[in-house]
Amino acid sequence: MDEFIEFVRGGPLGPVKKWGTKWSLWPVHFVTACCGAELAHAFAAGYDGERIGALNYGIARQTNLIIVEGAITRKMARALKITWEQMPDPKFVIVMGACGLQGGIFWNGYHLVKPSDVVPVDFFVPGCPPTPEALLRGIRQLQFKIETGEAKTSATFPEISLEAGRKPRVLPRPPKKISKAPAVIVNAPKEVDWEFGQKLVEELKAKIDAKSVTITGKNRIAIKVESDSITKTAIRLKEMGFDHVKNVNVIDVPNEDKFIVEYHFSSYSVKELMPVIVNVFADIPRDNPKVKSLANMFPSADYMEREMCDFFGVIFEGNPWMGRKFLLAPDAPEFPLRKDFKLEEEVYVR
Amino acid sequence: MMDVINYLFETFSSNMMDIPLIAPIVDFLLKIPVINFIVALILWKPFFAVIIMPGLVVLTLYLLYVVWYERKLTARIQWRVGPLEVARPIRGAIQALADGIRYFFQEAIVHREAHRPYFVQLPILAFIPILLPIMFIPAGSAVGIYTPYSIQLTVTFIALIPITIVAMGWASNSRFAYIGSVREAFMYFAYEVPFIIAVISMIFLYGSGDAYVAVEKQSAIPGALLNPIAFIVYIIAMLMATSRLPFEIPEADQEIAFGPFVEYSGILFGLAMVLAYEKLYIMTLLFTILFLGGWSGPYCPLLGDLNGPLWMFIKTIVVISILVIVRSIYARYRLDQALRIGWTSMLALSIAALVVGGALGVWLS
Amino acid sequence: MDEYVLDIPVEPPKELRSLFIPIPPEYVEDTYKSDDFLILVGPQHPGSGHMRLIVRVKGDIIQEVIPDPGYVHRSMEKLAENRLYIQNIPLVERPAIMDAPNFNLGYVRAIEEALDIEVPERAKYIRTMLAELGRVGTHLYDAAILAVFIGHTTGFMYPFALRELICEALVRLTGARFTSSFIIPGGVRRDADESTLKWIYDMTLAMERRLKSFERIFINNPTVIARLQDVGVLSKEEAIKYGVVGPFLRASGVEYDVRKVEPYEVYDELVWDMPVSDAGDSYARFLVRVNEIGQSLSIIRQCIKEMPEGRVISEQIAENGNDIRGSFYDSLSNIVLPSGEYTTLTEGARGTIVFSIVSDGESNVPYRLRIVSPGWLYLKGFMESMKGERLADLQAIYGSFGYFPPEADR
Amino acid sequence: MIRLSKVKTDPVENLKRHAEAIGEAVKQAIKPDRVTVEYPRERRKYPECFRGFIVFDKEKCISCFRCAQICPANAIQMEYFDKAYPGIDYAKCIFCHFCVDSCPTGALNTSKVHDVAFKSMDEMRLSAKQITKVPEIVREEKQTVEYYVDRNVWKLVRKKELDRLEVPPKPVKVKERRAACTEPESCLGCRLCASVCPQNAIKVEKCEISIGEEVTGTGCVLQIQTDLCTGCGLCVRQCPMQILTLEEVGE
Repeated sequence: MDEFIEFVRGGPLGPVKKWGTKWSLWPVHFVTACCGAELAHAFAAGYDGERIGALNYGIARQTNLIIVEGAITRKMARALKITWEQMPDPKFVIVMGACGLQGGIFWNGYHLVKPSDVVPVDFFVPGCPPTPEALLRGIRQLQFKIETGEAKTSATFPEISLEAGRKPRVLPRPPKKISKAPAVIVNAPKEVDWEFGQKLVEELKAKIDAKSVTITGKNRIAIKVESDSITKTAIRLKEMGFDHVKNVNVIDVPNEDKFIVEYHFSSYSVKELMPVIVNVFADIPRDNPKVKSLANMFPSADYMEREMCDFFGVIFEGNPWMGRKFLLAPDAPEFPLRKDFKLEEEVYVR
Repeated sequence: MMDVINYLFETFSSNMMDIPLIAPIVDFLLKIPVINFIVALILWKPFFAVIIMPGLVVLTLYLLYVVWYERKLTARIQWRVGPLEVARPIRGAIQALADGIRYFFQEAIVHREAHRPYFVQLPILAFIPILLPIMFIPAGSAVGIYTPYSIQLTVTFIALIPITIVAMGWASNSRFAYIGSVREAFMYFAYEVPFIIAVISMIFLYGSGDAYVAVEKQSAIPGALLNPIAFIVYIIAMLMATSRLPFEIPEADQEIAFGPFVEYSGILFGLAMVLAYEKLYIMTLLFTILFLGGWSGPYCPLLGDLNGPLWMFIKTIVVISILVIVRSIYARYRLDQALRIGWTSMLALSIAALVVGGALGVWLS
Repeated sequence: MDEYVLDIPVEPPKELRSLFIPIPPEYVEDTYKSDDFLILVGPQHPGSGHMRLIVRVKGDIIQEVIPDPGYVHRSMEKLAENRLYIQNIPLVERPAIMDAPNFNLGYVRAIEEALDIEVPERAKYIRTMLAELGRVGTHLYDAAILAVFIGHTTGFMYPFALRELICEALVRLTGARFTSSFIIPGGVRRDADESTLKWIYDMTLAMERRLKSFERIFINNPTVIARLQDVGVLSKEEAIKYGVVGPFLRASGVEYDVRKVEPYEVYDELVWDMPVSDAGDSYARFLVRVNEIGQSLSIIRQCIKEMPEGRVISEQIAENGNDIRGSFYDSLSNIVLPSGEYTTLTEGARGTIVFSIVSDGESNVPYRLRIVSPGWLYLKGFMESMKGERLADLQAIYGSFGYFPPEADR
Repeated sequence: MIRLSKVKTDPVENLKRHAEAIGEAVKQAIKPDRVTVEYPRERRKYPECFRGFIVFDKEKCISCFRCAQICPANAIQMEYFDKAYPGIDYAKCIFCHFCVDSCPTGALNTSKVHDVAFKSMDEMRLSAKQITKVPEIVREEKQTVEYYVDRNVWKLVRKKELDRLEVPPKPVKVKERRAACTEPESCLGCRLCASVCPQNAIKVEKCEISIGEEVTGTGCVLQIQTDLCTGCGLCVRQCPMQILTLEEVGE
């Protein structure tokens, strides 16, 4: 069998095979991230990759090129590997976009994998996203590679001579200033000219057993409640016409040993309440982060509660998905958005 | 031994295509031993019909042409260029060849879950119902096997093709292949009845299932004008049968990832993928005979017997070239909608066509 | 007819027990016992980008769809806590790069709200124009994806060709085809010159002409209408309950558009209408967006016509009026927001974008940046609308929602 | 408000729509409105503000680290030669050009190069030595294409000329600045400013601090040599007491 393969590769049919492969590089439809938009441009009317024989097509079995479009996450890496293994030989990989190279803007993200660690890569196309021309250039270079058997970078960078110097003892300070003991105030009051808001605050104060009701800006109201009375507050708000949850948020405050759980309520059905966002928040202890879920009452909060559980490990009691990873990969780090999970810091000097 | 060869040679040379244009060359070649046998075989009418024209050779050329032409026309409508750089002077006309070569040399994977023998055999087996009808479809004087039931026989063999596709889906043993097979089977139900009724209406009209009779009857007015309802039904049924858009339901790459062909790769996929085009070819041959006067056309004395096949081929190519435009016009219908179209409007139309065909047939005879 | 249930011990396929399929094994067993079929659509599937849908079908009818998002979760919120406010601008654009100006605008507005920065009029007009260009681009993108999902390749090519015009406009304005990072706290990075504005003005008209072709071949195509109408219906009550946003909410009959209810930039000074439909089906969702394209093009033209002269960046930020070049670092690197939470709503192309910045008042990085993208908000409604439809409709509904996983996963 | 309602789908309407769609396709098939840029053979002309590969002018650089510190992707890292010069890692660069806009002297400039394919990621990590000129790329094009629109048409205009990929540097409107000490008495004498200064323009000298006539202790005095100072502001950012500023010079 090996002899046969060797014959096909190097025998008299070799050039025919090379020619066929060169002009028929079909990328598999494997959209991995946002660079897919530029990939579509490269194969749509504007640039038309079909001109040079590349037709974006179906699935792995019938194609011979994977274009990795940007970020490969821990979850997607597995799919990339499977796609690569499903693909018949000869097969090629082009990685486009900074995210797929060294991570680009997500270089220190906790959920990213380098595609070059997963599959062998033939060409890298920089950019965020790369222009369609750049992608087509990648395909062109791949064609040259198939033809000549030698990969070539499509640019040369003229070099000037410079003498290497010494790194000084003191390096410039990084620009980031991060407070050691942050004071996180969610309901910082703000003076605004908002008559309806005053009325609304009075109404809320009367109806809800809240610790405080503050106007934090035009159309923004923050209500501080006890953690066990979030459900009660939500029922009251629903009666008032706040019919959906726009945002579920958790803020980790390790130096005060608490999580702040926020629900942003808003309304679609009552015209006056449409622009208003009511932020109902409560402090919960960091060592036992549990709060009642609102997913039954507000289905719009369901997925965001699952997400927050992934990120912070806050248990929303009553949500059926607690304890199972939803957004994160099974092998992702635990509770990555907690402040004690540190990311790699920037380096400014080589 | 020599007797057998001589006998065969006699048989072949007695029933040869008479083409005045190449007659001197043929005459010269016939004098050379061994080669004369081959030449006689090639020009032997049944062999010529099945292997050369409108059979295998032309079918291959047609495939290369239609794949390129379809991509090029689609590209033209879509404000772009289509295959080009592979051969710029001839507008990329050999793109399909490049793709074919690539498929041929690519690894053909048989996955673990597949039913190995059938998985490998079926794309090749599927050629049988493709080639069989060609044997019975006459093209002028070139005919594989003459029978007065050629139209019926062709329709029967066409009906066999979906079975091979369903079997491919079964052998693939994958989720999407399974759904694709079921869809293929359903589509089969959607078009087969109106299609057969439309053909029967034309048989009624001509009073015979003999292609020669059908072509003869169309010498004044083509069948398309005699029975336009059957004409429309046939076209729609043809689109459904060859899973062209808007009825590309069994393959539906965005929904079920090429359905029955999802696991095929390399040359096996290449074979499976051209099935639909081959089917289109066969059905268009029949279409030409039934509705467009078959091989009749201006007679060129230089071509002699080649006139018939050539005209038939030209008509077929023209029809297909017009038909492939639907790919860039329509979206894909849903399965239930296609079935509804098949069993309501198309069935009604086909029955109307049957009535028209019957009435005309009685009147004509 | 009676239904018979055969009590055959069913062995669910091995691949469904993997750790990577986020459904409990009991669910799989239950499905196989009750004669249903589990189909995994994605992540590598011609009709689904970057996410997996676990579809439970009975025959051809979808019983339930469980989303498995996160294939493009790029840890944006965590990264934002580690970067300067200004460095987060490219970051917040990345969820939906075709809609980058709207995301950019939402984030920058949150900063401006905190710092009480008054943005010059001209900058506001440029920003509005950019946001609308992004909206048109995104709607075209979604229309293209919808088209290819229901098998209409011409419907895919035309909008992408038109998107080239949007990209060219963005290149001429900002220098980048997609991710412009052009809107900065206090204004925009550069002034737009007269010839560019004229080019964009002409472009909108040329685009409208070309859109007619698209309308004839795709929007009014009977096969398209057959595929989309009465499919994936979300009633008004359901849409509100599931918190659907943007054009998908308006397609269900709710008159909600952030640009109308809480106008920002110059939207209240311009004349435009909000398309609303009562049907709530896939075709209504598509038509609403098609109409929005027309409105947006008109807004762009009005912006260009009424654009006043003047600075494009606030005096509070930079001294150079028309170009931040040279003083970008000095003016913007050390932004510190006062302590508090700042939430802005922005009407992105696919719906409401919520940016919520929590600042501790001392750091020049956000303490917490919460991005809720429209995709994430309407995911629930999207999943619910597929119940009871046919399997082939999954792609039609997917396309009609224009669901873009990178946007939802962030 | 525009109220949309359901579309009618009666057979007559449908036939009309079929005819429209087919008519449009046939029209395009006969006279196509092509808009394809045939890239390897022709190149689209981008405006001068296009954000492409970055070109670095060594002479103008003052080693201020602004580009490295503003880079959202940390793609720019400084390398020490005679001074610190930026090296760009294109495997991380997102082409936001925050660095170009941050550069107070205009040492960084854009170019129209954007279509490069690399065979390995090591090659993408460019040092300051390699980015001083516009990279020489493989160019197969014969002509340049531009998008032309007027109120009716959108078409491609092809010109038989090659586009220049370098962009002439634009002057930066930032006034020249020098470091200055605002509160000399608060100086700790930590010498961080002196050691971080790329020009060695800051000298810290010990001196005696006296209130009235009584000597109370020793302190430090900063001597900033204005002729050497480039106004990079590193000392200003380094100073733990924040007593240094950049002052505008002269006219």
